[in-house]
Amino acid sequence: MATGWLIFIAIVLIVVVLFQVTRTLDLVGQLRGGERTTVEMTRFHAMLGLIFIALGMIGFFYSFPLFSDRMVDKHSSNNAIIISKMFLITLWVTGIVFVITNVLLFWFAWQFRHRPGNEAVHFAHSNKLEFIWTIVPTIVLTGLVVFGLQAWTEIMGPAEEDATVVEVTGQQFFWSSRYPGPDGKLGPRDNDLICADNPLGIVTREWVEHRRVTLAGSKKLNHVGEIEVLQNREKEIQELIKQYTAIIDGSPNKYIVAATQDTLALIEKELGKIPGKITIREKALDRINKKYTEEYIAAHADEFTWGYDDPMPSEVHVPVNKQAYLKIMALDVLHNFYIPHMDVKMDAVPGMPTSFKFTPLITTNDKRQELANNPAWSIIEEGDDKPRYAKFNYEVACAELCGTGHSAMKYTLVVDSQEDYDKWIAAQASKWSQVAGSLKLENGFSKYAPVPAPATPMATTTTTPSDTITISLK
Amino acid sequence: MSAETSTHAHHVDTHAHGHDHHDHDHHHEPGFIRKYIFSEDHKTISKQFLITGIFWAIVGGLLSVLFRIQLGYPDADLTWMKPFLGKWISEEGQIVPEFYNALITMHGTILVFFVLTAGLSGTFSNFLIPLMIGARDMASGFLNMLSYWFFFLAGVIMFISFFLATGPASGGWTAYPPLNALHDASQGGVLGVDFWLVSMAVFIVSSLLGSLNYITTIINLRTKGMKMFRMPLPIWAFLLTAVIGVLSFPVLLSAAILLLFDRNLGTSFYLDAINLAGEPLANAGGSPILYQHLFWFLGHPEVYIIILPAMGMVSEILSVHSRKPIFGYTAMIYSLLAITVLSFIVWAHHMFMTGMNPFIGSIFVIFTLIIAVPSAIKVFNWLTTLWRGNIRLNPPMLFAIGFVSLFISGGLTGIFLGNSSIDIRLHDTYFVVAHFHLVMGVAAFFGMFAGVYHWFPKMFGRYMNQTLGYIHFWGTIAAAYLIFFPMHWEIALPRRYYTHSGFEAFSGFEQLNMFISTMAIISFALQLLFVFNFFYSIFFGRKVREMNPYGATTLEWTTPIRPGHGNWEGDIPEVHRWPYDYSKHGRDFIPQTEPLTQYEIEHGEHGDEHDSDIIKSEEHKG
Amino acid sequence: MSTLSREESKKRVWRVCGILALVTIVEIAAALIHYNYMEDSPKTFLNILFIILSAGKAYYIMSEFMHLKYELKPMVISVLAPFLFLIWGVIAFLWEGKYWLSMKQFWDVLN
Amino acid sequence: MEAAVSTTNAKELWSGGDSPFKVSYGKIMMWYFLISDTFTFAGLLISYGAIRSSQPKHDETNPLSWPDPNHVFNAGPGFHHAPLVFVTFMTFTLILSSVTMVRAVQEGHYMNRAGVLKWMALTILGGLVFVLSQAWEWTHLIHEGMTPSSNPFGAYSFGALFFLITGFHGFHVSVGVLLNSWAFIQTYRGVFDRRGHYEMIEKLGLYWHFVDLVWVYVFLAFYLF
Repeated sequence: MATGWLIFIAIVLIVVVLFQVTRTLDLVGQLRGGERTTVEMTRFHAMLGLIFIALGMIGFFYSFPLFSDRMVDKHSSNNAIIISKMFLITLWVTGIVFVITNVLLFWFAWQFRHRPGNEAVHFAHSNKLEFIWTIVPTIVLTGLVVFGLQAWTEIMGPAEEDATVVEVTGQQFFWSSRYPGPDGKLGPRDNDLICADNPLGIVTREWVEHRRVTLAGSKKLNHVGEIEVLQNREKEIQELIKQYTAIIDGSPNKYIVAATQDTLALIEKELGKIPGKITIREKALDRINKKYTEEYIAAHADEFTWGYDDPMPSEVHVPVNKQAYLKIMALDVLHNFYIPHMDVKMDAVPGMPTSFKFTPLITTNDKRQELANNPAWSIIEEGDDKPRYAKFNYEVACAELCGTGHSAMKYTLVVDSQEDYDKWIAAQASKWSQVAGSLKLENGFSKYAPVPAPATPMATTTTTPSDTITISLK
Repeated sequence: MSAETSTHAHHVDTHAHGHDHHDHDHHHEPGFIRKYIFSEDHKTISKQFLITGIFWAIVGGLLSVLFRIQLGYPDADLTWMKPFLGKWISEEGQIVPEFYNALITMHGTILVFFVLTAGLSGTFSNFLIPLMIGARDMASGFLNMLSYWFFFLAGVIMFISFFLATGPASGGWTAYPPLNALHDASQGGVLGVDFWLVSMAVFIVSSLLGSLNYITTIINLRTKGMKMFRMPLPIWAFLLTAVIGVLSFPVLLSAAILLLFDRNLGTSFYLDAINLAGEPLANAGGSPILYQHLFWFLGHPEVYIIILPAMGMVSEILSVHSRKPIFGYTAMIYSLLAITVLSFIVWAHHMFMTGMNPFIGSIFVIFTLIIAVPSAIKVFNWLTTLWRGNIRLNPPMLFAIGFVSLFISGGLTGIFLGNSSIDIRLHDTYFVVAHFHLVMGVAAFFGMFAGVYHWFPKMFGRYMNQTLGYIHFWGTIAAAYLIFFPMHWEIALPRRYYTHSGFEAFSGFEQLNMFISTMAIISFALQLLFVFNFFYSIFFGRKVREMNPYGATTLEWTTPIRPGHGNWEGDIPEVHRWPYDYSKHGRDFIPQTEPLTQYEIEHGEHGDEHDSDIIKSEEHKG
Repeated sequence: MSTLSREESKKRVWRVCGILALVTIVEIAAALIHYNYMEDSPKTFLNILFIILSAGKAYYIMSEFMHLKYELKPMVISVLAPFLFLIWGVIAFLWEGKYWLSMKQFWDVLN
Repeated sequence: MEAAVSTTNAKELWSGGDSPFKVSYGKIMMWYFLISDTFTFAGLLISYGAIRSSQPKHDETNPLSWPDPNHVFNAGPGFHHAPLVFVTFMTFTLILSSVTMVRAVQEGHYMNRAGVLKWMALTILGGLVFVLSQAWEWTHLIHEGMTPSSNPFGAYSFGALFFLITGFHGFHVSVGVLLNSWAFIQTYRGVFDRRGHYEMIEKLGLYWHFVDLVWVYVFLAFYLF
């Protein structure tokens, strides 16, 4: 601590001395006459300006290649190629302007500095000049707009018919994905049907039934519904409050009283939230009952079967050289499905599916081979058995602030060759179609059927946000 | 002439002349409270804005230092901060992620609204408008005072939110729903966002009162001869800034009202189909994208609210200190106007990747890139102003030149971002952070510094320490470039990340981040030098002894060295020419108050492109 | 009211009042006729009519009641010009709303 | 004076030392405040437009489609099944109170205190009737089950938007009534007579007509479309 104070005092002293020096400089300047000082100061700082811009430009040209290989992947997807081209064009245009104007700025400051014999010229305007620098930027920008919009339409335009459709869903703080099963159709989803067993709210006859039972309960299945659980909890808390109040009123020990009051405050807070939770569930049940009538289900009989065979793997696979079409959804807040290598970036919006398409051009394996040539990637890190490149994967991140765990929303994209992909998707389909079978239960309630755990990080759903982050980051 | 007309006209007259009577009422010396605290004098209010702005700039800067420590030195042991920050520092001595989010949110909010809107426009609009157009004070001194105190109140509310158990708003300065609409989605969302929204609403009232005053004053209270096209450029900039403020802030107000309703009254304007951590919500039918549209309908004009005053002041300072008329005065005004108009129709370029209609997006691309044209005109005009000038490089001039440089560097990257296809790569990455910090953060700060150094003698009757000013300038411009230029290389690195360590794709930037953080800390320390210089000079700076130390043409330099209430002791001076007659007819400068001579042609009267030639021939005659 | 006498301006006020009342009655009547007799036909044409009539009402309120008609031209322009900013706003917002619906319907078969 | 105004050329008006609009600063401020307020309302109404166009169009079979105003607003105090009648009454109240306000402003020009008092009183009365009518309508609709978070007539957002926008408008009317009452008292006390002009009444008049103007669009959005 003592050294800390010493350092602090030293800094203060240095600052004081420096300040006294600057004050003296100012005063001396005044004594020697303002004009002479102005000329000298102007010369000095104009020179500094020249040095500054020279160093700046050297820094610019030096550091640019230094980082360019780290910047982005320029060829792993069609988007990356298109955007890199646009980027390069814009970089040239702006780069030239950047260098010229900045250099001129500091050079003028030097060249036309105040000094004996230099006189300013009353040059207030020139229509010709102003016309030139209105029209030239306009033309250049028009070019950029035209190229830019061409690229934009290409990237955002309608997807191809045979594109691989993948549905990805973001929630705090992980991604999950779903594929259309062998029938080639993604089952519909409904927010009201979301529950622990059906985390995405897939709509099938059974899941509708299941949700009815989880909400309202069922005497036949001896299952207590969520609404009733909450009502019971409410009664329980009211009972607890009575007990605690009795303790507070009766106990002579002030520490016990204080502790009990704290607990009381907590459970009263919980009690306050229960009616709202009950209302929400009653409303959901009401909507489910209203919407999924027998006639409705009969009218949409087909759609109700689409969800049976949809695999929900724990990572995204897409075949190489074929367009992938992402349907992007969110359950709670905004997220953004971001694949840096592929230049894929699109918000996930609760309540409105968005979409984005891209064509991966290099498989994960080929990319690893490509990286093997890079010395930075061929090292074997401590405690590892394989070199860095062998563990390379295309990563998915979240690019829209979504809360505490925003920086931990990592997911994996695997680009397969067509054969690998076919094998993989077939395996997934067979694995998940069993699930579909298990859902078709006669009593319409699958709670006790072997529903496989959904995509890995689901376990964290029940923890509070602040817990999640410590788990996932440390 | 009907009786009605005469009464009607009569009102106008009473009010037009009202201001000449104004100062008669104030001959008695007001008490301390009326003079310095609840003052209605525009100069005092402007100083109040400036000092409050400086306070908020220190707070906002400090927050950025904290989160830069997390980014640059993630392993640093900050246990010693525990006494101040409590649970926001983890047991391992690191900033916790929730606090990191709160830091970036508050940093953005404070700097955008409290420092660069209120602190910049509030200070200089208040100070310069009456002085430069020749008015005794603002149109309504009372509303002007209220404007400051609403700003103060907004600040108090925001400041209180730091001390909430669950912390201040932590969902980003843009406060996007649903993250900021839900009480349970983040800790800041529990109560912090409510404080944030209320504070913003109060701030909007303040901004509105201020802006109405600025506009009305400029329209109605110009002194005799002060035509619109004889107004100095800062006044044009303040006028248009105020216009933008009056028209765009209300839209933020409606967005904030809707968000407050969603948070507290169970409505669903921005919410639809939400299931938060397994808990279903009853909301249905809204759209989060709606908020973004409303927000950016304000938010984009807001960046021009920040940068226009700086542009105006820089134009003035460049002209004064290069002893040359600003080049293309009319073009400067029209480009300001063009920027103002365009600022209202480009908002969605912040939203290309948010799920909005890509076709509408492409229309926004076209509008957005058009803005580059007036901006380019301004830059070229500034450069030409320097060309063949007689440049005095004192701190205000250096900061003005620095502004131009930063505006170029930061503005050019806007061409990348405005192009929707490139924005796919750049959206929400450090490239964006670098862009807007250079172009509207640091550049606006440079405009502000230039203004403070330039008009400090008028504000306080003393000079700031020049040597400290030089150190401040070179340190700041170097630090600013060293912070934000390398940030462009972090092109694919997503912003608002507590740590990038979880991703292979984002690795390799640790050293760069450390470098940037170090520079940020140095740059913050340098600003304290300015703060010291500012307050020290108010009391102990070298006294101003001449009325017009810079040899400037504008009206504020015709007032006494320390102007009292009412600004001019005698009559308000009359104006006879435009404000940029420097180095004309062999004279260093001709004040605006000097009548035109017989042979002289006023600038802009003939619209001839050989203006300079004519003047040369005039010179030969003379 | 630079050109109107006291009596004239009084008369004018009541005339504008009559116009506003009449337009409101026309609007209500149109809405009710549509509701009672032709509910199945689309409302598009009627909505356009409503917009035009409302704009008419707004014109009378601003020009006569708010006295704008009698102000100098620059004043009128400065008041009306800002509304131009809203045009693109209205177009973009409504267009967006339609797009959100279309996206929902595109992806969600049950909607 | 009239001659002076007409001969002054527009350029000279702008050359300083005078109001180029021949309007006092107070009125200019009020005008620009109203433009600003228009943008607040515009923000709300544009949001209404965006949300509405993102919901399914009115459709008897879809309980979540946009409701038909004729179904929602079909009651008044003492009567039912009479679509839009009550709101017509409200609209007329507002128009009439606008007219009385203009009359008050006109009397103010002639420094006629009794006239101003009479017409201001009627304006305040009109405002009060309007606010009370709105209160009745709100109570009725809440009774029917329409709240900010639910709507038995169709799309949820309808209820929320209705309460928000009419509430914001009603708030403006209430503020107007308060300000008018204050001005009424000031007039009664002869403050404006002593001041020599009734400009305050003019400014309040602008505000009051603006409230009427906004109602035109609220009416259009919720009751007609």
